[in-house]
Amino acid sequence: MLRGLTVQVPAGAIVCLVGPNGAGKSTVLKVASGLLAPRSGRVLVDGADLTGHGPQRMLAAGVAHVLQGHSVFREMTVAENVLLGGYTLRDKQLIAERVEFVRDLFPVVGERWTSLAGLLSGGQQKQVEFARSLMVKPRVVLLDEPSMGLDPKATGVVFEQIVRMRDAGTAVLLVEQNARRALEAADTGCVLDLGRVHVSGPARELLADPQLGELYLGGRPARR
Amino acid sequence: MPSTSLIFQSIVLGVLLGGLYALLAAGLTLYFGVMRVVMIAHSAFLILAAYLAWYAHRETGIDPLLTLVATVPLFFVAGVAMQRLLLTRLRPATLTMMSVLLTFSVALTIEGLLGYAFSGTQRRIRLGYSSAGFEFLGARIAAVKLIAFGMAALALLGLYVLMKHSRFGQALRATIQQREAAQLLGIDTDRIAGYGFGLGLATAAVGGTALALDTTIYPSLHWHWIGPLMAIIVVGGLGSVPGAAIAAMTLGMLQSLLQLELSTTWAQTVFYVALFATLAFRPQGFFGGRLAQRF
Amino acid sequence: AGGSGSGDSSDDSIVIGVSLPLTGDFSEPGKGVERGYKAWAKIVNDKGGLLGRKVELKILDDQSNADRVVSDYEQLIGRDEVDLVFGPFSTRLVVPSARVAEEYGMLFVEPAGAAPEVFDQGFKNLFYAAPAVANDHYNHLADHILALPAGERPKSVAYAAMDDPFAQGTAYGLKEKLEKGGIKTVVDEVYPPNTTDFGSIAAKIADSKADMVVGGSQYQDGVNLIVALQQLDYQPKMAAFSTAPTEPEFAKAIGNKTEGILAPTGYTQKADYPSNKEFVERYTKQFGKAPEEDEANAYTTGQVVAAAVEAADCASQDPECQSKLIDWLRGNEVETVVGPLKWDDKGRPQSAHMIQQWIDGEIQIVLPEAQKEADLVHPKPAW
Amino acid sequence: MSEAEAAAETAARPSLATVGLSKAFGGVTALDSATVTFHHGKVNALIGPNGSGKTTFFNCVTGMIRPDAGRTTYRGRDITRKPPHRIARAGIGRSFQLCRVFPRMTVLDNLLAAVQPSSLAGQLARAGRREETERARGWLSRMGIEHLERAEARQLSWGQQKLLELAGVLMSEPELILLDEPAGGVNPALINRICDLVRELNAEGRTFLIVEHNMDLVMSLSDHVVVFDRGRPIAEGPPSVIQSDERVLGAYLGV
Amino acid sequence: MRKGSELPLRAGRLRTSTLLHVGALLAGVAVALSFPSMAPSPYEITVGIAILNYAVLSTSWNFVGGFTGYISLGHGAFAGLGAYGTGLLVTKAELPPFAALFVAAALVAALAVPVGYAALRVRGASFVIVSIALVLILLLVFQSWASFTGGSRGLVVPRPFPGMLRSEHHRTFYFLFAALLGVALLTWWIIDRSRFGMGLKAIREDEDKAQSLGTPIFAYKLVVFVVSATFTSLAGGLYALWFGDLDPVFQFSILSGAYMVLMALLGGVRHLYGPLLGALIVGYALEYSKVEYGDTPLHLVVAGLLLGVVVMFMPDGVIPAATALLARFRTSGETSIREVTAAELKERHGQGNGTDESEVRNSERSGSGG
Ligand SMILES: Nc1ncnc2c1ncn2[C@@H]1O[C@H](COP(=O)(O)OP(=O)(O)OP(=O)(O)O)[C@@H](O)[C@H]1O
Ligand SMILES: Nc1ncnc2c1ncn2[C@@H]1O[C@H](COP(=O)(O)OP(=O)(O)OP(=O)(O)O)[C@@H](O)[C@H]1O
Ligand SMILES: [Mg+2]
Ligand SMILES: [Mg+2]
Repeated sequence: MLRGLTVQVPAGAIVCLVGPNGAGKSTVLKVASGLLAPRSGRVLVDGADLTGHGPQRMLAAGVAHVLQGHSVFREMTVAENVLLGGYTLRDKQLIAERVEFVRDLFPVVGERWTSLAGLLSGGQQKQVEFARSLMVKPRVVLLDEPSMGLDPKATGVVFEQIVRMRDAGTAVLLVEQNARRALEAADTGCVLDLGRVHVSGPARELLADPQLGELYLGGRPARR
Repeated sequence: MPSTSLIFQSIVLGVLLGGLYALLAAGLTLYFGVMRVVMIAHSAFLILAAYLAWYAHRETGIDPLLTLVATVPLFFVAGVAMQRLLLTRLRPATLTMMSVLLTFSVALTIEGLLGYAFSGTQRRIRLGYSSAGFEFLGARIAAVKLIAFGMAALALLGLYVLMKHSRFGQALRATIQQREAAQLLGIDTDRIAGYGFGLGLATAAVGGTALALDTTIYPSLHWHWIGPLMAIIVVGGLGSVPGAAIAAMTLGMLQSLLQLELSTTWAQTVFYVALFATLAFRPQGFFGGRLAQRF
Repeated sequence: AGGSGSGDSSDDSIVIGVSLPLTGDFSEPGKGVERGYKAWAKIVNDKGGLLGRKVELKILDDQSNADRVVSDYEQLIGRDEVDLVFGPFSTRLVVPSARVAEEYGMLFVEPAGAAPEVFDQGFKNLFYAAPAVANDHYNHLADHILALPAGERPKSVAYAAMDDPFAQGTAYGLKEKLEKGGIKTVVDEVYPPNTTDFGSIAAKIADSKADMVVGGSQYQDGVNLIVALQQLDYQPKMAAFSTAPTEPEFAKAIGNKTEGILAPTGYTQKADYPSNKEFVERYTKQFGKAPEEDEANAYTTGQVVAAAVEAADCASQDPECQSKLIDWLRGNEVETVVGPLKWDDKGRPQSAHMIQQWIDGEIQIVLPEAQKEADLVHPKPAW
Repeated sequence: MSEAEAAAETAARPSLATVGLSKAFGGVTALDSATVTFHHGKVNALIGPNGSGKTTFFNCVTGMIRPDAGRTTYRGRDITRKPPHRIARAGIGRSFQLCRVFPRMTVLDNLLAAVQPSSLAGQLARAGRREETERARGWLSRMGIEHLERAEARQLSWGQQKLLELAGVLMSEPELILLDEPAGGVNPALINRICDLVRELNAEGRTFLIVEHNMDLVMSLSDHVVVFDRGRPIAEGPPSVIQSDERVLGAYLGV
Repeated sequence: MRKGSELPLRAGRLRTSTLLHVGALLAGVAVALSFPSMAPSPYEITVGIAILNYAVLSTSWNFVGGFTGYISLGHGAFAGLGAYGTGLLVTKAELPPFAALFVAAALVAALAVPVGYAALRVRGASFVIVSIALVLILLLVFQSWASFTGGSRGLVVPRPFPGMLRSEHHRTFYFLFAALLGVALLTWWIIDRSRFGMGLKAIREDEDKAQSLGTPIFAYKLVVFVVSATFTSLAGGLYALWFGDLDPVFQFSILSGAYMVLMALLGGVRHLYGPLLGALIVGYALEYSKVEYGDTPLHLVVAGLLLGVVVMFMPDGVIPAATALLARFRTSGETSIREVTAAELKERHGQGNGTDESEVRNSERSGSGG
């Protein structure tokens, strides 16, 4: 699906991938986190070649990935979901701290702590998922449409959090259909089409380009 | 009207039988509730374990309980292999239905091979203590039945603790529900799913050995077991280990008590009556199983 | 096609078709019957065959399945055009296959369909090659019990029988006679053939404290029932089980606690009928062990058919020949390894079974008086 | 009566209305005696924070779950405890938040499966007769996916599946169309196409009820907005009014 | 097939393919009907009857399995009920044999309603369990209720044509089975192309979705379940009249249900002739394995392995696998149609659709695995 593409994500920066449905954005992320093996090409983390390694190894190298769509463990409680986010952590103290942190961030997580995650509303599940991914502090985080299904408030929290992560030195690779919003937060933008990088450059420049706007970002819908 | 002593005797027998049902049903619940696999071959493996115990005993004279040392790890490995080589290759969308057929085919194969190796004759382990028993509050308890019950109870307890209170249990459930997401959390999903299946088969090894202590075995015996076991897990609420255990005990006891008045055959229908009643009135099962309708 | 013949297969030989359960539920006795047939064929051929022609067996496997057994005989008679047929094993398979033979007009001598309903079907071509039908197996025992002085006679009996026409027939034959003699039935249990846990049945029997227990059993269920009764420490004054106690494995299977167990049998290796000596000797040479009842019944089948063939001087599917064979058997007695046999108009043999008992670790004939090797021990010692 | 007046008249007719609709799951109150009315011939929007009961509202209205209390009427007829297929046949079509198509059927069959015959003869009549197929093709081409008619639905991308689902809903010719997050995860260019389509269909006389978090879309498309919070409506009105409503700002937009 | 017919481009090829299809059908029917007169002995006819019986059974099974995707492992129960129903009606109620056959089928249909009610309320796994339970419970009942059913002594069903020669009897039943198969296939075909069938297929894919589109899913499932049970019971009843001896162990056997599944799945559950083809293959394989490995239980292993292979490697059956293979040899006409259209479309819509071709081409790879 992907054809000779290079995406670089510097530490402490947000890179935003945009592009039409089926362009291959999710595929890029899956290759980067080790879920898929590339047919050719390489995946480098901090200069180390980790091509072809599975997600476990990638996670150990500091790469975290939040999947597109819904991937909560539906038949486990919210608590179990969040705690599984810290599966690789051994330090009880640290786990407790992180749990406190995500419960603060997303009130719904605390409110529905003991209910089955599959019974939450679409947006609530998404929040649980994001909370789960915040249990560890990765060095690189891959986010696939984090705002899908979220209400504006939660979207705000998520973007705020993304920026905060960037400021703490994490590299963020973001895929968003809410492209304008995402590019506003991002440092670098990257337009993907048919498995190729179409254009890439500073996010603000992409936003300003009228042609790209029409093709990929959608002109603002006209008022009636 | 049966005498009180007979009723008490029946209750004791019912409890002993229910224990074995509970262990076996727990294994099925594990595949079923946790992995969405309908494991028709569970009871075939049960019979296989019983045959191995019988064979080892016949050839070397060792106590069947000692064969557990070999059969439990063996079955565990077989379970891992079965999950890794067969079940993972089914399409997730049709996993439940296709796993029925796949495990059914495994059951047929096991039955056929057992028949080939040991013929269709009924077999029974000849133990020095097989007719030994002792008095308990006026009822008589056969030593072998008590041993079988003890094994079942221990295995069941172990399984419960492992599933509920270990990281493994959680990782296993996560793996089954959202494999990719679980991988991304650092869970080695292949290994975990394999272990889960292995664990289920290991319970079949324990159950089979317990079974071999006191009953006859023959290759097609597994059909005789699969019906009641399936009924138990539905009544108990698909996916609920405690539910299955309670249902197993209740139905085992009922069966035993019904045999006082009815023939053994009619008494066995209690499982199916309970099954149909459950589905007609409470499809999610009587104990737990909140998401049962999803299966 | 799966046929296993003995002797050369010249065009001239008499081909005999058989279907047997070599796999499936009845495979163990089925193989016994197969050995009996093979032994018969070998002995006949060694002596120069039947009517000067070699006999050749064509044996198909019916997988213990009624569909199969019918299609097997269909194949044997219709396609393979065998000259004669022998019966299969087990009552369940005898009835359907006898019908095929009947509709093709063939003689049908069978070694295993002992249950009463086999003879109620109105078959004109069927003959059971054993001393007695199932319900008569315990006749000698019933007579003996009813002749006991009132004080020694058991007052209550518990029956447990497998839901199988043959096994149940044996127990119920005895039950009928004892009830008529005024002996009370306190437990009457029927269990399906695939029962593996006898705890509850045994509990009922033990609780009834019956003086006598009668098991209408095949092999393994009999063993299970006895073990379950022993687990409950039930000690009857008399215990009779069909089939199981006469099997060679029996004593070991129940841990040698066999004392006093009774069983009917239609055959004993020790019987001094002339053909039996030859049979036991040559069978033992061929298979390395002595023949059991199944083998003997199969051999008897062969003897019966052979007698008819010699008398009618023909062996082919030709309807005239077959009806000659049938007619001859209807009116004549045949000397066999289980004694002289003759049949009523429904094909029922007219003799009785012997009764054996485990005494001092050995099974011995105790009834009828004429053939007994030891005296019947009553009441039975604890097991 | 002038044409404009007649139009106004029809437009003011209530289409879907609920009175005191309530639903609790265990301890969670998803709908709390919600009383709302949506009018005929309009594009209505239903917004609210995550977990405010929008999807549950859809499920109750379409009969997928049974409300604990309250009544639903559709064009004056009570549809409260009717089974889902009856409600669908009464003229209410819906899409799902996580888009649902028949994955192993072709795109064309996906639409043909949406045709609901009423008579027994109709049931046994051949599926996919010319006029039906033509109609299905018509919808596909309006969605711009007619070239995919022989592909299996699972082969489509997320956005195309959204369009296919919508086409399926339309094929069953509902009068009232409930859409749950039609724009979620869809590329902005496709969102525009969906918007155009909604307007077109609305002009043809169909009523819409759309749940959406994309405020641009809601504000530009809808005539009437209802805001849910904790299972009950807290505000309603035209988009411009809603946008500046304080309760809405507080509860939903998080400003 | 049908979809092809709407493409003017292919109309010519279609007409020849329809002709071919009809020709093949007629040839098949001719071979099937002339088989009894060509068979060297009555035995071959009985093999033919057995295979026809399998074909009717698996086609009947396919009403539920193929359309709705519900896998019933216990369909043997309905065959057994049909057989016993017919037998009992003949022996106890003294109905004429063929009246008994249809009355029994009607009774089974009536019984299928409550069974379906319990079984179809639950999806997937529970349905399979119910279906298995149904066979096992009926086995118990028919074994235990000996006073009525004959128990394990079996039940003898009198010949429907007394006095008829055995070979003539076989011949007659061969044609009766063939006729039943014809009716079953015709019914399946009618449903397959009907809107009812379309609704059932939608149910197979996604029940909630189908329901939200207005399909009365429960009624649909129940109706097709009853139709399936009825045909199965007719097959069972006809078998009883032909064969004459019934035994609960063989009538209510899980294995017979499993064979139905195996045959249908092997041939292809989405195809009219799938089960028939499967029955030919499995019926022949069973006969073959009996002949080759007659004195071992390896026929179970053969069946088991065959089922396993089918499930693992061709879950859609032989017919689709063969079609796919054929399609590879043909010119790439079919895919090009789509791509050309896609290209045109790109022009028409200008933007946003640049990725269509790749989306169509990709298909089955599942996303997981590294
Ligand atoms: N498992 C798979 N097997 C085959 N094709 C796949 C698979 N996963 C994705 N594809 C195809 O690869 C292409 C890229 O998919 P991808 O999911 O990366 O797109 P995307 O840019 O994330 O689109 P969207 O915005 O709809 O999420 C699409 O055409 C898709 O259909
Ligand atoms: N089946 C259920 N069992 C238990 N609780 C449920 C169930 N369905 C929904 N809920 C709860 O009801 C509430 C309302 O859910 P609903 O899905 O209607 O929200 P929503 O408005 O659609 O939210 P979103 O915008 O996130 O999709 C939530 O708190 C949810 O957890
Ligand atoms: Mg994507
Ligand atoms: Mg929602």
